[in-house]
Amino acid sequence: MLLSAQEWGVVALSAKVSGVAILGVLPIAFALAWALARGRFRGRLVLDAVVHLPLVLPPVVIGWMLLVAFAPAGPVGGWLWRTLGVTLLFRWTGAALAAAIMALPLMVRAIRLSLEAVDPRLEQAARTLGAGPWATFRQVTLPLCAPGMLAGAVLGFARSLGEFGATITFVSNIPGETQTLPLAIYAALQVPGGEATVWRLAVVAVVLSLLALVGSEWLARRQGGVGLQGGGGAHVL
Amino acid sequence: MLLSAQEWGVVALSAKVSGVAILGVLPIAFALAWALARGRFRGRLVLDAVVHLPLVLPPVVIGWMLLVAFAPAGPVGGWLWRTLGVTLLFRWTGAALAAAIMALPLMVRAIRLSLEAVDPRLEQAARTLGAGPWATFRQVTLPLCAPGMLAGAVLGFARSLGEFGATITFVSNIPGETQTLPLAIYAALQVPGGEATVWRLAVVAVVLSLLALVGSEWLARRQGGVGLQGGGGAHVL
Amino acid sequence: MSFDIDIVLARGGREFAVRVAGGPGITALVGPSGQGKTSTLDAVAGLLRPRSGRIAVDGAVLFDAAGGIDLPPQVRAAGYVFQDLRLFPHLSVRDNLLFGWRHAPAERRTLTLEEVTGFLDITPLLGRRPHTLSGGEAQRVAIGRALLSAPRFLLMDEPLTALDPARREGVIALIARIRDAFALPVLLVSHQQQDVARLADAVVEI
Amino acid sequence: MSFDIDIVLARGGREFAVRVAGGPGITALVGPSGQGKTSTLDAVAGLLRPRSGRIAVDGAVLFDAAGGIDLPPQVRAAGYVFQDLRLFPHLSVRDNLLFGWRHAPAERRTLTLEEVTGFLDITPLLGRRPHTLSGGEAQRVAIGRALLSAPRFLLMDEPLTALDPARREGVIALIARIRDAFALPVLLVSHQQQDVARLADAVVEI
Amino acid sequence: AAQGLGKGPLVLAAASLQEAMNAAADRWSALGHARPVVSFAASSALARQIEAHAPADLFVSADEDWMDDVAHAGLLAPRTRARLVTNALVIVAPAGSALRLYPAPGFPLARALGGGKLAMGDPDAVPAGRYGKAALERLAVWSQVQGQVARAENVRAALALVAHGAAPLGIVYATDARAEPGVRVVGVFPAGSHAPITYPLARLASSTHPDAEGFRRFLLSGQGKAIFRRFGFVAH
Ligand SMILES: Nc1ncnc2c1ncn2[C@@H]1O[C@H](COP(=O)(O)OP(=O)(O)OP(=O)(O)O)[C@@H](O)[C@H]1O
Ligand SMILES: Nc1ncnc2c1ncn2[C@@H]1O[C@H](COP(=O)(O)OP(=O)(O)OP(=O)(O)O)[C@@H](O)[C@H]1O
Ligand SMILES: [Mg+2]
Ligand SMILES: [Mg+2]
Repeated sequence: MLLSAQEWGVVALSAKVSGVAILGVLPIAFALAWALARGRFRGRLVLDAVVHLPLVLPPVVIGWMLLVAFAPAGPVGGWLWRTLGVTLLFRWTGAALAAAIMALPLMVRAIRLSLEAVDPRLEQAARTLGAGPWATFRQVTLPLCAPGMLAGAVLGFARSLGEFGATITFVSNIPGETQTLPLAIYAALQVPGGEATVWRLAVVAVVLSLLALVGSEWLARRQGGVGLQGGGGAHVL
Repeated sequence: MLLSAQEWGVVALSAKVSGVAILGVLPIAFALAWALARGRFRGRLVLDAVVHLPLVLPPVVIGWMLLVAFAPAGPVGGWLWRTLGVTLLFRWTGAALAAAIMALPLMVRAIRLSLEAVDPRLEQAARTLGAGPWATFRQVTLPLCAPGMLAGAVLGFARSLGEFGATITFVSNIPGETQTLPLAIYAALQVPGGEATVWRLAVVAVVLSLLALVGSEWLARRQGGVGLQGGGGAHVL
Repeated sequence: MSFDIDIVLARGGREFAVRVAGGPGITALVGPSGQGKTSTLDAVAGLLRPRSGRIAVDGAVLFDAAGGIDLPPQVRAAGYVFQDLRLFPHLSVRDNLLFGWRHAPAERRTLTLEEVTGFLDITPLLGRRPHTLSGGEAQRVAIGRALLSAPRFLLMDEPLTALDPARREGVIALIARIRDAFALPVLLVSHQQQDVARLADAVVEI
Repeated sequence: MSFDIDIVLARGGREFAVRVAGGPGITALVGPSGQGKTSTLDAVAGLLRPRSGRIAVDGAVLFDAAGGIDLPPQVRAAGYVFQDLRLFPHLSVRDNLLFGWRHAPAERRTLTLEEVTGFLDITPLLGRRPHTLSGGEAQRVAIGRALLSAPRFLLMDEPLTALDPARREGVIALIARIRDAFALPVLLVSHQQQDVARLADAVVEI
Repeated sequence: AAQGLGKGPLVLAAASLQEAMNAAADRWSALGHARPVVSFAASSALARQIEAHAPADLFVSADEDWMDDVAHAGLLAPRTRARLVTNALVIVAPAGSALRLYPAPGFPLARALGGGKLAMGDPDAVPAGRYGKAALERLAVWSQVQGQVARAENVRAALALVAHGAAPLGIVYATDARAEPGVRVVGVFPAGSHAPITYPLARLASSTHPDAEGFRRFLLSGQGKAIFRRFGFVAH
């Protein structure tokens, strides 16, 4: 299957946007999952609902909210512009932000599921062995959550690759800057007889996600199924 | 916040479509999660990729594929029509199908994550206690997966509520039949000055998903944290 | 002969040849740590398929590599007290205890929940979840669950380790009673020489 | 006095008043199942906050409800062998053993990995994951992990239950040696009267 | 503002103009200019981006309403708004159809549908749908077919519904029907049956690209309009 140079550019941009989005949002997703799984504060349910927002609302609405917030005159956009001289509007960074936000709920849920399965007795054991809360988190909790983080990252990456509505609404459809695969597919759909291009680009998207899947399986295997499987999530005996 | 009678109809339809979609797809998602978590067949990775498709491809493309497949002249649609006299086109059932397909990957991942955390030693114990494979599945594996099923159902429900692209492409936007919340929101967004309606409907969508969240938290609590937490996913001692 | 075992097991890259020819009653399986005692019990229960050989209990063949026989675990009806207990975390103590009982055919049920919980002193725990039990409490629940499953024979992997002396006496008496009353063959793994001496009708070194 | 404990514990809706005034050396904590032995060890390790009272080890106050003192577990430096072992499933045996060692200040490290694995006979297991260990193997790894964590005192909750007689001897000798060589106070929970008799310098009934 | 993107001026254009606008951009660059960067999306999305002060140079809307909206916000460069092209509205059927319709007051659209769906852009949202509804109202057939309308997200989606046999008839722009092999035009709405379907063009107040005005004029020139005519648009 041959792609034109311009199409390769689209693929590279998509991979960049999705990759940056997932890597950037992973720590945030983890922090949110942590708060939802372990926190016992008031407003937990509200936070949970907010995290789900990007799923519940049509992407176009999310894109529009981003546009309003990040416009030069908007609350966040204005601040970013004044303090850092940066704008996300019509930029690939904005596309990454949109992708990250759309992927966030999926990642939070997956990580939270793993986090809730971590046996607190193992964390206690780490504490008696001289590890403070932070070391316990890094050396016990985090690795035991690896399956959820990996699942979340794969899910989020796939979701980012397919993100369309929020992206086109927020950062428009600018070739070379914000035209990711779904936007290119949309463009092809607008042209009579564009179906062949649609198929070609769709296959590329699928191949990209397949690569991510293979990578994640490889990572999972390398960790030797830290998973809870076998290890029992707990302790031997 | 007051809604018009017509808007209430949209809300009821959205709830129906999402509810039916999730309940209908849950067993399928479970079966797929099972195959991916436990199966060791060739083509596992391909199946995994296929399950992720609805995430990776822009929703419009999925809707378009559904249209091609379920059109009266299409392979599935033609068969359905000839044998059962049923068509999904322009029907709320078609909207539910689109929602189910879009929710599928999220549900499969969540369930799979839980399934992989089930300690096989507990299943072995059930076998020695006289439970056959099916009884073991129903009485041990399934309840131990409850957190993942619940998380998957909530995630899927939220995703269904927000589903737009595939739905409008597949079953179009027919008030009273296929016009779910996102479609109504989209319509409002297209008209200059429609922002107030957008906000009102968005709030309704959020409230609906909040109800689902509260319900899931309540269910989770009622099960007394079957979760792996504490129970260690394994065995006491 | 109650237990008639002659198998080769493979676990973790090592092979263990195990031969047990127990008389009637309680057969103790002793030997150093890591020599395949638990693996043997797993094989008898149907959880670990031997490389080769034959397993029969009370004349019934459970496994025979040559004859192509390999009964599934739920048919073998072992009352297995696991070394790692394996209580079901999602079930109350009561439902743990009744798990096997509910799967057993009514005519084979010889003990009642009340008898077993009374003997094992766990009646007050019935409503609890396993993760709230102390070590000795959990061990007694695991014993009770195996006894209530209407087993054809018992596999007990160090079932007394977490029990205080008084309760240990009680459980030992209970096991002896069950062996005598129902003629149930028992394969017992234990590192405690005095327990072995008091209970075992035959001792097999592994 | 090595252990100076006078606390009220609350667990599962019940209250336990515990009083331990151990002499130097090994203090055995004995008593019926479910009476709060493990809970007491948890309190000394800093994992369970007592309702009230005071805990001091070797004169250092770890907890004092009245004085508002409650040292976090990682500062108390207990070498805790858990009744349920709690090996880290994601780490190899080697990394399990070195987990506490790596967190210990260099000057407090008195034993080496080689010494401990040699004594406990677990050197061949270093590359394995915990879920592949037999019961006795896992228990020895848990003991080794506690010993290597450069503890100020040891809390051992039935540390010998899964060990065969020969290894039991070895571990008993090792514990006695450590007590003597490093003047380490040990709080030992055991249901085995002969172990208590051989090891304990003082016995506390709970 | 748009120079940051590297090349020519940034043009925000309605998605239905894609082919023609790309051809125009190619021609312009063949004339020795940096090729304009064109972002195609729904007019509503583009108008909102402009209203959020996104930095762009030209805006081509698929209807006057969104251009009005932007104009009211004071975001157009003075005296740069102009009508680029117009379009016609047609009725299409699957390619195999032998039907022939003459949209006139009371024409037998309901009978031609025979219980099937009439695919068109959402009359409440999509410009093509609004024009279609207006035309059917003017011809007094809207009330008969109203219940059979399948509202699509955009014209292309309506076209796909007809091309795949999901709907026996659809109302789309002439330009869309032209190149789709799956459909046949079976009727053309008379120009008087709906408001003119116009694509207004304007330069934005925030435009800073030196080529922006040049490209705008090129589009409106005879040479530019000829390109659009090639793709079925009407331009005088
Ligand atoms: N999953 C596994 N992978 C690798 N090795 C294993 C696995 N399970 C068990 N083993 C090894 O097999 C050997 C036999 O184990 P088994 O549990 O049968 O010993 P055991 O006689 O019951 O010992 P113990 O008295 O310590 O419980 C041990 O050396 C153990 O390390
Ligand atoms: N999480 C919990 N919820 C409720 N009850 C608990 C919980 N943990 C422990 N208990 C109860 O507290 C009591 C004391 O438990 P503990 O583990 O300290 O006993 P123990 O003396 O160590 O017993 P054993 O010798 O059986 O190990 C027990 O009756 C136990 O059932
Ligand atoms: Mg064993
Ligand atoms: Mg205890």
